[in-house]
Amino acid sequence: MGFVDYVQAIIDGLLFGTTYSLIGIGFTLVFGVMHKINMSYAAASLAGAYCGLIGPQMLGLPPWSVFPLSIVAAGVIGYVIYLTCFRFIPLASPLATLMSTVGMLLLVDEIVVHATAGMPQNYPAIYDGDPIELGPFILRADLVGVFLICVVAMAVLLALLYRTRLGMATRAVAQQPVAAQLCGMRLQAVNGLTFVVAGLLGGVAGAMIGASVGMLSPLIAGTITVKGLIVTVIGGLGSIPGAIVAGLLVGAAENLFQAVRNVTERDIYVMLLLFAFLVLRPGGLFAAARGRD
Amino acid sequence: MRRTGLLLSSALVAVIGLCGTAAAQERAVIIKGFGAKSGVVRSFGINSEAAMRAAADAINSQGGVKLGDGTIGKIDVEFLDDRCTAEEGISVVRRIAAGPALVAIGPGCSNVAEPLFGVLQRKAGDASDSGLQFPIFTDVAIKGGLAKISEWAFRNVPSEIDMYNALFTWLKTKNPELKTIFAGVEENFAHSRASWYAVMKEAAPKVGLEVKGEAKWLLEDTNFAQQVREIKAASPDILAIAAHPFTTCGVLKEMRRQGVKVKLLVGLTSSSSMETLQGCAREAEGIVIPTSFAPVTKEAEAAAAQAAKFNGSLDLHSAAAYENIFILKKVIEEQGVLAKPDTVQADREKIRKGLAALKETDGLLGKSKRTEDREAVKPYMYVHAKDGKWAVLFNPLTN
Amino acid sequence: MDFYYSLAQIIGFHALLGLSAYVVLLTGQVSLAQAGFFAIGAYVAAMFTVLAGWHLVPAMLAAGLAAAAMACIVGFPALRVRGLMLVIATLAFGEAVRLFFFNFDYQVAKGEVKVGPLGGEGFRQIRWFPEHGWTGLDVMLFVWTVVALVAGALWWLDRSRFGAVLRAVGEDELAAQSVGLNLTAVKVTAMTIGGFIAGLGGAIYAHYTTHIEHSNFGVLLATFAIAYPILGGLRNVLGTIVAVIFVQGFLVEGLRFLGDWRNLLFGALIVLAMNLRPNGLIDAATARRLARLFGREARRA
Amino acid sequence: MLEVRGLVKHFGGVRAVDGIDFAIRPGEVFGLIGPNGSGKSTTVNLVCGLYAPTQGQILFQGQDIARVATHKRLSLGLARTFQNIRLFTNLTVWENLWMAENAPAHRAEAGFLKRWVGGRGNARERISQALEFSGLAHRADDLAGSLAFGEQRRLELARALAARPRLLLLDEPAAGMNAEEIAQLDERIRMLQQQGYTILLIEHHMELVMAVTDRICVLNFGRKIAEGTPAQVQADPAVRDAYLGTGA
Repeated sequence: MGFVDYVQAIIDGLLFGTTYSLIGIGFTLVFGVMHKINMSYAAASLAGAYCGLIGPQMLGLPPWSVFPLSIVAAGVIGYVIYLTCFRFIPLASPLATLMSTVGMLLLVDEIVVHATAGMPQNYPAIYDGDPIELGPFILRADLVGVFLICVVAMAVLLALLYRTRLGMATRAVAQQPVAAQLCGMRLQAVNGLTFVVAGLLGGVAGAMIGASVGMLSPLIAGTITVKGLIVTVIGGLGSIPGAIVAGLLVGAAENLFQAVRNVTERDIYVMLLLFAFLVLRPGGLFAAARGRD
Repeated sequence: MRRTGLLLSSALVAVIGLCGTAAAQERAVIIKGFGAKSGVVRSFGINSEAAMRAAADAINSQGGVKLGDGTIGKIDVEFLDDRCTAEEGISVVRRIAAGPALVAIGPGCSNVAEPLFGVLQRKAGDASDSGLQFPIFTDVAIKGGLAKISEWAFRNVPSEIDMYNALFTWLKTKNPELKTIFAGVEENFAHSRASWYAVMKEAAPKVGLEVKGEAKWLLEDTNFAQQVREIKAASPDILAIAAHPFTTCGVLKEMRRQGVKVKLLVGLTSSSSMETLQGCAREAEGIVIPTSFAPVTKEAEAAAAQAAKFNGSLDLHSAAAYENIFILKKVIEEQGVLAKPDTVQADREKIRKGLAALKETDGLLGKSKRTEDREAVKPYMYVHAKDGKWAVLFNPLTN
Repeated sequence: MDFYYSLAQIIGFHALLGLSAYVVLLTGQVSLAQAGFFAIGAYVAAMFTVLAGWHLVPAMLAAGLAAAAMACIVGFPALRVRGLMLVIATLAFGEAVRLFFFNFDYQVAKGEVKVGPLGGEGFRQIRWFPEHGWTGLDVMLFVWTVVALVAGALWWLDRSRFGAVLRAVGEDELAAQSVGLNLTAVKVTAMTIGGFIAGLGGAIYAHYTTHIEHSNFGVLLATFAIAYPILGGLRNVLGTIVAVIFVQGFLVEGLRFLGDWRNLLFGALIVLAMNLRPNGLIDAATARRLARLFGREARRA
Repeated sequence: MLEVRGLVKHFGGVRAVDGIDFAIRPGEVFGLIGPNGSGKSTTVNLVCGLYAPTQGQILFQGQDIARVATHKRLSLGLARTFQNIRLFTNLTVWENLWMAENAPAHRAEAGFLKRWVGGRGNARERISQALEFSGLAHRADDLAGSLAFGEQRRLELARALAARPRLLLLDEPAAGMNAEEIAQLDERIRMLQQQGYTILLIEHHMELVMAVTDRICVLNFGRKIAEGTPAQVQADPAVRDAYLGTGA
């Protein structure tokens, strides 16, 4: 293992890390608005991607149709999750929503298993050509594409949050739920819409994960959930730029650990690093400035 | 608890009633199947159940089983889900053992089989050992050497050591230009690890293949860029992938992206199922896998058609479930099992003795040998992926 | 009958796991490290009975103490983080423990075979119960004695000042400090007690399954550990035990006759339960009714 | 009793407290007043240890406690109430009072085990006295969260007193109270003074402050602008400017 290999490992990790970023943003978005965590988010995103497969596999649509279908499906699933796990549970019971979304995670996963008998499903890549060579380094061309799509999705999200009325409402509800209600915003509607938006984003993430792995399997859901949560907290809860950076960081770090040590020890170091990071910098990378009480 | 029991017993009654086999002059011979019908290995459970039902149906429609007192027994199969976890596997078998079942067929996962066999009595008849006394005849869980844990454990799974030894020998004689072998191993799956480190890695040097090392990944990994570069660096003639379909496909796809080619791909026995082709038919083209089942004989074809009627497909795992029912039928008839409510424990002991005494069993592909350790040495053949289907590459039985 | 004894054993060690999370949850800490402590207990106890040939009871105590020591060490740094950050930090720790056992080999020759933990292959033949001729009934009585002792101790603790202190810290750390409660001491003590209980549970688990491997102690188990007290409600230890019976006895075993539908219903019923009873199966009102049932004046209005 | 020397606290670039000195004598009721944002609350939080000072000393009975952990300050004899009441709302009234049983006096009375895992018996008498004093005896077994606002205030005060402090910090105890309740509070503060408590009172309600305090320190923009008896402070032009906002 030489220097070139390590750099290459980091490059691979960075590219793959974009998918972690997308999942992390979804977690962070819901947390930012409701101050609650939606544990079923990653599983629902993958379920969206699975739904996308209905297009080409059962309706005879062209392969590219999986992408838009995945995104729409994930948005719908996001709203269903809002209705079943958040809408009717009192705000004052954060543990109850934690648990209801865990139940949802198990349910969504099992629905996917029942629909596919647990078999891996082929998922189309967004680009199927040769890799890009940069000197001694190789970049997976499709991952560069995934990276760009992720960046666009994030940009659209940021524009939505900061340039539209919905975004303003979302941020208002996030910061001052009572005041926002007094200003005539319908809390439930805004919360529900946040889940749809987060779900749509999750659909992009699910589709991109499917495209970059080349397959979907219920096996991925657990890993992606854990990675997504890690990214969310490293980035700082509620911070979108934080989630983006943290996703890339986690992707790069785990690949580097794997290159330096080996695959069986890789995750120990990721976990210990995370533990140390949280303890030393409890606010995350982009912690919101803490005011006086 | 009582309610649970009540629900259960009413459900049991319902099942038995529906099957309609418990007619006046006949007696039900209850055989339970268990394995995973939830989670990522759900297809194993579906196929095993279908195979067992198909086999039972075939036997029942041809006159059933002749019991010790001359009555005709009809085989009654029910399949229970253990979610591929040790706890539930043990619980399911204890539940089965508490009922009228004579024997159980399962489990699907090696990580259930290992603890489960540990719960059984180690030496039959050893009064100082309070382990469970119930015969289990495994169809799927394939990790090597498990049946020696208990004398109540029997398996009808292929012996990987024999298959890979033979496969490598055949490959080497067929293609003498193949000189080196490299492996990809799913490190956190006990069976995959054992298949490489204890089986293939031992077998390869015996036929003069040079082992160039192994690339490692985990069961749920999604990014294989690094491992494929290791494969590229080793540039072996043969790449052996000791992994399950999900990561096998992941690696194969990454190899295509990076343009890494090897002369020959060898896969894990368990990957010779539909899953691999569902996930990556294009990339898996040409992969060679030794397997203990393919519909190459008349019996095998008929069995596959039967299983399809019960909404399952016959592969190397579920074919064993099918065979097990027939083996058990033979044992029951030979040992004079009565299948009466008051002879349950004696019948189980008879089945255990009968299974232990077997030296040879009939299978869909031909005769299998039984070893001292209660394992099978099954006939095998080599299949390869061709045009999105598994095709027989070489069948030592007919050639 | 043996099946019900076995089921009672499962409920027993899951109850210990749930109670370990219950103690920690009282102080407002949602810990996903309990599966890690459970794993430590399982491996340590199994190593003592299989490799060193100890009796199960001292081995269990050693397992509990080892897990408690680890929990105490983790408690200190984990104090610095709260809320979701703590959930993830403890998750990371629990996973690190699991992955440690994934890489942990320590085998000793015993007769002609080697025994002991062997990395990804796991640790097999932990057969203390059958080797000592314990029947299912014996094991169940033993397990439930341990559960009763632990639950009783926690019940008593709950009623003591320390129990109220745990709840006070869980409710308002600032106020707790200002009435002179040492947050560090209280939280680390809760963590340590939780670790000890999880260790006991792990020890029983290892001897129940006879074979343990790292993958048994993953995030799913950690989630279950906190699910029990949350589903049951934090009013008292009974809630946790009721939740374990609900999950293991009803959702897992009781619904088995539903076949294919069982696992689908599993998640759906958890979602439904939280919608209908957001404060747990045994919430304040139920606790009051129970108290009245035992002829006592309700303490909490 | 309590002496604060050159106390400074910065939050980022904001100088919330910017060099304050004052000294409280044993047995007196000392008022700390000032307009919103003048640094009163920050000062209290510094004294009871929720924040660490950027600079300066906090001497309590001659010992610098600036770096002493928050919970230890109670055992030194420093107890407080909060501006926005902080009770353990899911514990009963009785249990709220039980929580404060960690003062040196209690340690002398009961051993470690008895104090921590002992039952209610050994605290019963003391706590009934505290309940009697605050007029909450009839609600002892109710959840603190179910009390009326005024009752919650009284309970919080009782909780602080249960620790038998030498110095009592009252952070805006009159906030949200009606005239009648304030009159009761006035009476209660005087009673506490008679019982020998030293009190640091932070308050907006001028009538109350002027009525009960012996001396007053006035803060504005994190600095002390006046100190003296109520009469002296009322006469101080700087104080009037600060409150009326008219530039001098």
